[in-house]
Amino acid sequence: MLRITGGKVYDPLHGIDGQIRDICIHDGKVVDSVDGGRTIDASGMVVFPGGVDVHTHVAGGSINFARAMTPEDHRRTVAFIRSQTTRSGLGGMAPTTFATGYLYAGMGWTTVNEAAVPILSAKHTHEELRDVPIVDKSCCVLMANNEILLDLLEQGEMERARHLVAWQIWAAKAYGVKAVNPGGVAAWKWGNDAKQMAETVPGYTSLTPAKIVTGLAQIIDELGLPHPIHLHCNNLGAPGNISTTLETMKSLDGRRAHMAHLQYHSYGGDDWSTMRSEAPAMAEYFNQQKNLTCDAGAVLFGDTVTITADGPWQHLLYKLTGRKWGNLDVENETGCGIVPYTYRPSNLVNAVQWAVGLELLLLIDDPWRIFLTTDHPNGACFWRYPEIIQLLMCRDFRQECVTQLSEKARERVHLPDIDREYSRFEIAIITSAGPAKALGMPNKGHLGAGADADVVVYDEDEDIARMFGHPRYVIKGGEIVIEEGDIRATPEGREFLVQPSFDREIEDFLRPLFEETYTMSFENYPVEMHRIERPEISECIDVST
Amino acid sequence: MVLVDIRETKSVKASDIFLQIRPGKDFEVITILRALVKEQPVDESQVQETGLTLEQLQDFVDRMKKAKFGVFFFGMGLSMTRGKHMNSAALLTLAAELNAFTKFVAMPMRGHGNVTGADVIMRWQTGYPFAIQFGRGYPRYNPGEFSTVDLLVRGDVDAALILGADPGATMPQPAIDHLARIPTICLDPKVTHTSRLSRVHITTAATGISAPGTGYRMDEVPLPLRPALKSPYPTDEQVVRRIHEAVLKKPDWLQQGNRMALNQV
Amino acid sequence: MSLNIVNNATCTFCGCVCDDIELHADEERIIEAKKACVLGKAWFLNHTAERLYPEALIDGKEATVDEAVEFAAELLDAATTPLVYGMSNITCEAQREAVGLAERLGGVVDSHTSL
Amino acid sequence: MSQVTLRLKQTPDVPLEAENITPDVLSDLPHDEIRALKLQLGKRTFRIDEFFEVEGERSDQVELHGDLKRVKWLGRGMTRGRLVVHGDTGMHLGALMKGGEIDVHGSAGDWVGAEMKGGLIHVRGDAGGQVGAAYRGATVGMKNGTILIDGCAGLETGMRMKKGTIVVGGVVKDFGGLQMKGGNIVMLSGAEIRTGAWMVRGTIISMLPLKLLPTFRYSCDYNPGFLTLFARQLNRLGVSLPVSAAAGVYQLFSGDCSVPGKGEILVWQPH
Amino acid sequence: MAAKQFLLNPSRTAKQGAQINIGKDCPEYEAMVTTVTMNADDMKSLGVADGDSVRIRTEFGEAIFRLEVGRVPEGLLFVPYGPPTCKLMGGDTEGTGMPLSKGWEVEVEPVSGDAAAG
Repeated sequence: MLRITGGKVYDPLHGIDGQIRDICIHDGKVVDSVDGGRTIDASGMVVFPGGVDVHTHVAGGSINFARAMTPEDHRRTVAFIRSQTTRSGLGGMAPTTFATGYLYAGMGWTTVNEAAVPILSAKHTHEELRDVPIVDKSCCVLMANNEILLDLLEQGEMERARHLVAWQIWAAKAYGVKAVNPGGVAAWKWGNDAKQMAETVPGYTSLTPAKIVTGLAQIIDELGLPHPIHLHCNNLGAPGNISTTLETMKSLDGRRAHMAHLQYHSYGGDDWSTMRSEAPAMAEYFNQQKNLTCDAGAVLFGDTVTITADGPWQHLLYKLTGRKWGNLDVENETGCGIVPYTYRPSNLVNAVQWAVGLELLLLIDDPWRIFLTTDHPNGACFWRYPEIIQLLMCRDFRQECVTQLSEKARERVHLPDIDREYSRFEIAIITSAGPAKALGMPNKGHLGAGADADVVVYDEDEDIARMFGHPRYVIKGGEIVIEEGDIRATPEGREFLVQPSFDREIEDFLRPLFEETYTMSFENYPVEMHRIERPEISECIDVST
Repeated sequence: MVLVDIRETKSVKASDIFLQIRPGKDFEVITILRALVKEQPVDESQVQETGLTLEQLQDFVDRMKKAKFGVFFFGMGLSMTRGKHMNSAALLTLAAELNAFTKFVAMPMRGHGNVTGADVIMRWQTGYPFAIQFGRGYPRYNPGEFSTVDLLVRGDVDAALILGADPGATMPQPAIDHLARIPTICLDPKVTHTSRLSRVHITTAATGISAPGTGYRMDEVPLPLRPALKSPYPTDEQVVRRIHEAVLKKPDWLQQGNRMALNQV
Repeated sequence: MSLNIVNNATCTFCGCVCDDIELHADEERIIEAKKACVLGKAWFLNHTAERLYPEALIDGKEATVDEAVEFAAELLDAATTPLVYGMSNITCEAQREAVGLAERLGGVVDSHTSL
Repeated sequence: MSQVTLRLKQTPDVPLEAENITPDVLSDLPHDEIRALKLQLGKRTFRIDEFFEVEGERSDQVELHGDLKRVKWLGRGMTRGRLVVHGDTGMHLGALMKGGEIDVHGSAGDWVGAEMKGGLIHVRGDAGGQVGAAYRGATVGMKNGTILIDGCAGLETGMRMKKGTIVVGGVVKDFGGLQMKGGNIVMLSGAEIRTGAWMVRGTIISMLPLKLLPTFRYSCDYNPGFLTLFARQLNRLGVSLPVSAAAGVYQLFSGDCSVPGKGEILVWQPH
Repeated sequence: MAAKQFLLNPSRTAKQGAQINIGKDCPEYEAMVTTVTMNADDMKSLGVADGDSVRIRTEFGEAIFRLEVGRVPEGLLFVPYGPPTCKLMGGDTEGTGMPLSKGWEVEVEPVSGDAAAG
């Protein structure tokens, strides 16, 4: 039992905007009142619901490949020294699993959604997630380049496709479905890409990226997944790609979708030298599309390592940077590329990218539909979120940062003209309440009775980045995990899954196709339940209305 | 299929082209290929020392560029001969560079059943794939410094726990001699050469035969193990956990307090 | 006696890790390993559930697992830089334990990648 | 002249990590605090005086005596002063060094002056592998400074170095100047094989003929102008480089064209 | 008789791989890991025949092997890894972590029957 008294509470779901409230906790949940137990006097402090990361890459084959590729970064970063209660670890661009849990919890984030999991190596992802302590987890399975599914979509066999998608979600023990560069990654297996929404994907006769997107979005709505299609559009990172992104949004035709790392998809210009921000046009369109949510995928200047299932883009980035490059193909399902990268304010393209992320966050008017992410580790590492919060809350600081950009870059962006400053209430929405809602997790992102007792207590501090980077207390599931900057407990997190219904006969269809093309036994393909740490199966919902 | 080796092996029958190179010329051959891929000139007189002609190598490059999807498989003949990791690096670089023309990948042929699992797990837990030292309470990595043969030959370790390996029958003699000098503990389904130079041997169930769990294929795909037998012996997992639990009961050598090392050594 | 048949068994002898092996086993040994290669067959057919070896040896003398575990812990804890080596022919579950143990021991952990 | 003298009392059983033994750390400390400085032996920490006899205090002139083959990280990251070693040293001698001077009357282990940024290291015996190199994964090795090895040097000497000078008196093993990006390596007794492999820029000068990779091209014979200046610099360090056209000429090879790179290898041809 | 220079390549074979599962404490394994394959012409010039014993020496150690004629290139020897090759292998990895495990420069010297037995 625990009571947090006297704090200024920010609970956007219940419209609480800095009023003094007590938060009572019993048995891991927020309750109306408790008798006895510890009391935390939060007078003069700020109380938030635990952070929720809607899109991050913290576990699985690709981030683990990135770890292997960056020993030089591990050496220069902060090291976690083992203690009697904590494991050792390394922070940096691609933190180790234990460090990932400590770093997220250390800044008050208590739920993370691993955004890209191939079924074939989903066992790996879940094993790694088990070693990410403290936070609750979920993951999205990659689907938009799965060749068996693409064949069905091309043939218009929607019902069978729906059973297949449901089967695959359960096989991967996933929570949602991620589509990455629909059709493009499949084409990359032959060295090609798919850039136009209405053009046939190489290797198919009529299938287009648009058909993949709409087909999947429809199936996901029919299945009633709590989280809509998690969409990484085609043509990521390319100048002028706003047209592809808008086309994608239009093709959804009112269906639910979450647009991942929108920053990377909102560029104008014809080539690298003319690339510019199209954040205002994107925001203007997006503001009207109530069916959509998005996350920022914001960029911060500095070193990072980029990892994405978007193989063709990563090969291009490797050619542009001449740095290290790793590529993984995952049989018929997907692939991924890994390239270490440094974002520099002096670089025109990087400057535009930096501005676009912030511009989207500032120009999209409904904070319930855009969330704070950096597409970790692509735009920046997740442990730099407090820096973005500072940029959003403080116009003067932002303008000071703009002066780092070259004259030329400043002409390509709109940030200098934007005066909006986020309130704490809005920050609580984009870091917690909003993403929890978009993920369809009713017990996350708020502090009402029945919510999971994930609570962050900050000291008030004029230095916004310091305030949000160093919470005084972090409570996870009712347990104090961080106190005065020290890790006090490292409980295992839970994992959220969904189990959409499907016809078992789909296995009869799938098995021969699988056995013909895959290199493993069909029986060994699905993830067994015992691999999931503290599973919690979420209900599917009715989205027909 | 193109086979490259220093002698005719049984695989020659299965291959379309056999390139027999001279021993120890791997790095030279691959470096020439890298140059030819980029249409850079090479010194023809020196090419002959590889055992191949420029025509053969040029033909090889042309075929690779024309392939729709190429794969290099490589093994110990590359990584354990003169040049070692640089030979492997050369091949990986060649594969990367061929992607400017077509799709090409490279895959190491791993000898041991779950060496990939060890790589993968050490990476996610420590950031590094092997040769990791925890003496300062956090992971540090340096092959050549913290790798087993170096540690044993130089006498840099003062006890050893050997899990599912028989270094007593495979390592250089000076390394074996050091294992015999220090307290060595060995877990294996059989009594091995290493068991005989160990102070402690514990017999364990055989992986995947009588011990359940997971193994990683060399392309990093995890697979479940389905044991067919029930062993009278405990599994490695159980024994290591019990040793760990016994160690945890002893006073901790690490001074509590520092959680973070801001400057690593 | 009825045979225990295991389908889609996984062979961990070499890095290919084939997972389509059909095993036929009695109580003590695998009689048949269908679809396994020559190496896989040797692997499956020569590891049995028989008690062929003592459960533990200390300085060459038979001992119980309890005694061996205690003594092993003592030796490893007393060392300044203990080495945990091998790792490649054990399960991932055992590997995870081993990395944790090496960390607690303040030693070195290394696999067959280095030889 | 005040100086701090450390004499090794006993050879450690396993390597001793002594990153605290640098002029920077010792120069401001009184005698008893020097004695109490920490050394790392495997997982345990010890006081310096448990392994060394300590004389003197507060000096950036440091002298070490004994067989220090198992002592690692001497002079790590030092910025000033002088470290003289009478005996062999272990790995990472002067790694990440920024300034000052190290003089070893003996041999040194692997990674001498790895990723150093300035200063001078003189090893009078042999050195191990990776002299002035980049650590695993890093794209840049030595960034500046000078390393003199009187004896032989091991594998990958000057790997990915960007600037600075390495002079090796004895034979350099395989991959000297591997992936070099700049700077100079002087090989007074030549090298084994694969010299300059994958070099992008920089200069390797050899006094003896080299077995080069087929991806290096002979360009011309000449006596480059910059060598006169460079030889004068080296002369101050006690290294003489022939520059007289009367005595001979340098063969210039360029490569490594597999990268393709613009590195230069100069091989001395006496008349 | 004079010693001759060869390049020795320890390697793995399918037979040896199978045998290590059966057991290493038996004559079959012993025979495998002490059998070196040599080209027929090399045998002639060394003055030895199939089945003869030779002493193989590196700068690190020596061991006795039995010769077997095989289709291998001139100047090269092949042998499955095992305890005898351990004796020939140097431990210095030169900072790479990997000892040189193939392509050793060795001296091969015929031995008489008595020495072979010893």
